Amino acid sequence: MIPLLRVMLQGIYRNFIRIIAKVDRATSIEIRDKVLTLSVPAWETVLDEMCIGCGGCEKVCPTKAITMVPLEKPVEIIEGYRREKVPRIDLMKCVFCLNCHDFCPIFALFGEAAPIHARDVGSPKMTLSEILKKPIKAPPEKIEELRKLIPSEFFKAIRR
Amino acid sequence: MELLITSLIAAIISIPYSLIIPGIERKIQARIQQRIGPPILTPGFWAVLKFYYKKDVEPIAFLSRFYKSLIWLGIFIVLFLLFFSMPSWWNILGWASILGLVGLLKLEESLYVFMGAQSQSFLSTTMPVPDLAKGAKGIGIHREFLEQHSAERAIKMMAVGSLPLYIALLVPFAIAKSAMISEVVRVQNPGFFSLAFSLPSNPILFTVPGFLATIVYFIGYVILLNEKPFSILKAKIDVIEGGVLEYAAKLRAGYYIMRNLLLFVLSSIFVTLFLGIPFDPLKPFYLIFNIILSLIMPIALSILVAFSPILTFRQIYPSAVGLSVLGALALIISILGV
Amino acid sequence: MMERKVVEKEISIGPVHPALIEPYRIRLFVNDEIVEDCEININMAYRGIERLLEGLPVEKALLITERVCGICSNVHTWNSVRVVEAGLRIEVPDRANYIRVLINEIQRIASHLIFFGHAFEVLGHETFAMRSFLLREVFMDLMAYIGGNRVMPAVPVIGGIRPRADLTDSLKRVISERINDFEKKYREYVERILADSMIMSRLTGVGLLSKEDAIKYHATGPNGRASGWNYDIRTLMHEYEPFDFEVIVLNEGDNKARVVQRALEVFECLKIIRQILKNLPEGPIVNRDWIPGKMNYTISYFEAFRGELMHSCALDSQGLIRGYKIRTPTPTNLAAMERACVGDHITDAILTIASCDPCLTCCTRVEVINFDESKTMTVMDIMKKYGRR
Amino acid sequence: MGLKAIARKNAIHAMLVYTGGCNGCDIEVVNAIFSPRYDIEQYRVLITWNPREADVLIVTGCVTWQMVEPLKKLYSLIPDPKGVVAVGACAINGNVYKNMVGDIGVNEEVFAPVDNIIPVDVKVPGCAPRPEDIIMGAVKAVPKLMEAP
Ligand code: SF4
Ligand code: SF4
Ligand code: SF4
Ligand code: SF4
Ligand code: SF4
Ligand code: SF4
Ligand code: SF4
Ligand code: SF4
Repeated sequence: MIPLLRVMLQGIYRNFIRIIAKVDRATSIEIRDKVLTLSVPAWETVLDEMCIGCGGCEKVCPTKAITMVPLEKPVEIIEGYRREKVPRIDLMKCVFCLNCHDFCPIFALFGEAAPIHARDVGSPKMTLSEILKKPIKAPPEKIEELRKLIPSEFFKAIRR
Repeated sequence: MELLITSLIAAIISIPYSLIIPGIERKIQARIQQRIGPPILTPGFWAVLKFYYKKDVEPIAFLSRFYKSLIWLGIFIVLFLLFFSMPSWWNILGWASILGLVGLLKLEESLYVFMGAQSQSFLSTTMPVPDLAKGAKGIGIHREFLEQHSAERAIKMMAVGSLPLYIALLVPFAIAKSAMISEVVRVQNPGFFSLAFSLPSNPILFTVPGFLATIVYFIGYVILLNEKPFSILKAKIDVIEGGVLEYAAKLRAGYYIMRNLLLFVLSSIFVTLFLGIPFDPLKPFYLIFNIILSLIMPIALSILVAFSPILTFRQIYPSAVGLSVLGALALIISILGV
Repeated sequence: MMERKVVEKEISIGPVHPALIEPYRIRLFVNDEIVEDCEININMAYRGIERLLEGLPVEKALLITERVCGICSNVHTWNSVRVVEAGLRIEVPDRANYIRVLINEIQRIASHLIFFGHAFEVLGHETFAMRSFLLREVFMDLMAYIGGNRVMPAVPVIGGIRPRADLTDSLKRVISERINDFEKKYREYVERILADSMIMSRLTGVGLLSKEDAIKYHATGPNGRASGWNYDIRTLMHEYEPFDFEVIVLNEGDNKARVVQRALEVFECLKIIRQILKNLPEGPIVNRDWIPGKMNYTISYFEAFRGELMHSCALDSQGLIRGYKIRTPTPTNLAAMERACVGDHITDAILTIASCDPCLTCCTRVEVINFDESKTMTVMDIMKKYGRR
Repeated sequence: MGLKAIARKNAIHAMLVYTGGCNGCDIEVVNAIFSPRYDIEQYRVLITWNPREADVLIVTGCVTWQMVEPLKKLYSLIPDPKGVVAVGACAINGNVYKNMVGDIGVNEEVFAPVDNIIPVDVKVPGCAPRPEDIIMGAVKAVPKLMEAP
């Protein structure tokens, strides 16, 4: 009986305060502002600064959701290699099959270097040049596939 | 003539005013639920207007004309409820007013039975899923629409649920020892008939039987409005909304008006009967006091709704009986005591 | 054979209905308000998942099995990984196991809180439904921090876990802060529910499921445990060996027991999470030293949030999937609930069905039952025959 | 802006239909409605379960064949003007269920995208979309309602 009474009194007090003074409000004002200005940020899908612009993902996407967008200012990644285009994913067409992620030599789409199965762009802990310095480990078939799909100069860059 | 004018004014004031109440209700609930909640005008006023502007569609109903007319009938009933509690009608109705109140309430309740019997929404039986492929258990059994089940529940609620309200409604009349509303008001607020404004000197609410009756009246109010915890006849989780399921566009606007008006009218009648401040369009001070005090019941209702689950008949029968007993007790005290 | 009762009428609910949300159909055979018999049709979410998996590379299976269910995505991912790991004898580093357990328990809490939300919605109690969804946000956030997505954190991969899901010190601190805060609020919430006599009057004594029935219908998971059946596969799994937790078993078998059982289980989950944060071993998080190849038919049982989950498959020599099978807890749980809701009021029966926490996306796999004709019916045939009336 | 448009902007009734798929979107929609953190009602979107009351139909899931007819019927029962919001990759393009099939080639169980069955006005991508995406999707359907005669 006593605990019941305590719970009740506590509840009455708290809810009274809630009604009168709007305390304890859990609604996120940040989200409210974003929604009201229709500016909820879109999904992050491509790590632009990691991509080497090889275009392999575009070729491999089953639903043709990826287009390569030319960069205004090409970036020189490693001597002799320049990133000229980055992929853009049309989320309306994407089916989250992650084929692109699997084929990307540096996993610049949908996340970090997981063998498969990632969903969101992760926070890369390495810079691109660090990654490129590491020799990639992959089965021979994958390497063959990569060779077919991406331009040879990029291929050399990642095969060093 | 006066009758017509006051009635018209009453309708014009009460309908828009009643449409604000659901917004207030929702806002309070939202605060309890730790969120912002819709703007005050949205759930009532704008919703009604929006439904009004929607394209009309034909409801799927057994007798669709009859089904559609029920809404307008409902609004008229509720408006007459309000009129009957207005001073300008007292003279005409005399002692009939209490009977009128009770009769109209009963009629209002029975509307749900008719609505339920008519409406045939596709949300249950006629949903185009091939479930009969499996239903070996129930071959040939009568398949009922959800709304019809709700109609059956409405009958039960009529039989038992609304009893407390009627008993509570009798208490002020028993205290005033008269069947006339004018007497009830005179007992509480003798100044009403002479002064432009006077606060009630001895409101029934603050007597012992009056207080008990208020509690019973409040619960009866909840029952009559089919609000949680007594919302079994339109419990969202099984019969969805019951008989009103098929009302669309203008008819839905009408349904909103009917429901919100009832919300206001019953609480306005409460203020008239238990506090002695009638809804009188000719006396603005009384009018304003009445409509402000009429917010108390909906506010209490919204708090109750926020904290109660739906009760089934397992709990409704005992609680209705208990409340009726409480109401009867109040009645007895009021007859003996005063 | 049970004797068939005389039934007045049938009330059918679904597949679009506020109490269900998911598409399934409840047919209640009632006399007045009392349910005499009940049939639940669950084939409305059939997507043919097992057939899709046929012939896919095994890593890709994870993507699809995760999408069996959005509530317990992790149990499906984990269990499909376990099958392959068991079949190909892949060692999983300790640290990876710990983190798998962590995300699983986080999702278990989130799932139990959905259960409260759903149960209270079915009770008609909007406020408490909202409170439980608010409490749940803590765990949705944690899943997003760990896995990058609120619904599909996608943590386990074959051989370990995804690098993103590795726990850093700061993440550990965040988790422990959040769960401490959560526990305080949650304790209050549970006390408040148990003190509410109106809610309890709806829950107590309704939807009784005896221990015998629970075992007979194989109502595993919280439903069985709320009926006094002490059965929790976690106690048999080697991943859970390092952790100390209790299996909550209640004997009443009514709706109240099913709610309380889950309410208490959340505390055990918190206990496990704390142990993980304290004892998390250092080391690698993934073992990449394996190649997909021929694998014989392997079965893995797992304690999902709603009961016993079975995944099984075989791989051919190229590492493609052959014969994937998923047997999820809900079909058997629902069968038990068909039994448990008999004899109650309609509104209570729906609560009973909700109280087993049905969740059908996973269990809807078999589609057409063909009574009398030997030829298989096409979609159009069925539509013609049964679709419209 | 006439009274009509203002009224339509200020009260939007949304209804959720779930047509198969994994439940993830479904729960995120429920989160948008029931979690006080997102609280869809503050944007004047009210939730209903009655097609006769609805303005906006939120469709999630990949439309399994048993849900095709109910979905069509439901849509036809909503009085004009009405909008449809397709939530999640399943509803937009069938997600993995339709596009990542193994040996069977074509998955005949899935009738997605929702476009094939009823006209869709707003698409919310993601698997699963965040609740704020869903809310924004519902809000984006409003101009269409407002402009309708
Ligand atoms: S996830 Fe699949 S569908 Fe989406 S962009 Fe990548 S390859 Fe294309
Ligand atoms: S495959 Fe990877 S590196 Fe190549 S273009 Fe696509 S994202 Fe960039
Ligand atoms: S090497 Fe393995 S993990 Fe990497 S993309 Fe190829 S198949 Fe996937
Ligand atoms: S295989 Fe399926 S049908 Fe057979 S006993 Fe098991 S659950 Fe039942
Ligand atoms: S039944 Fe289960 S899975 Fe389905 S909506 Fe409810 S809680 Fe979620
Ligand atoms: S019953 Fe199935 S779909 Fe539901 S939560 Fe469990 S495994 Fe997931
Ligand atoms: S239930 Fe039967 S038909 Fe359906 S996927 Fe499984 S094995 Fe195939
Ligand atoms: S889009 Fe993704 S989360 Fe949504 S229902 Fe489909 S599989 Fe589930």
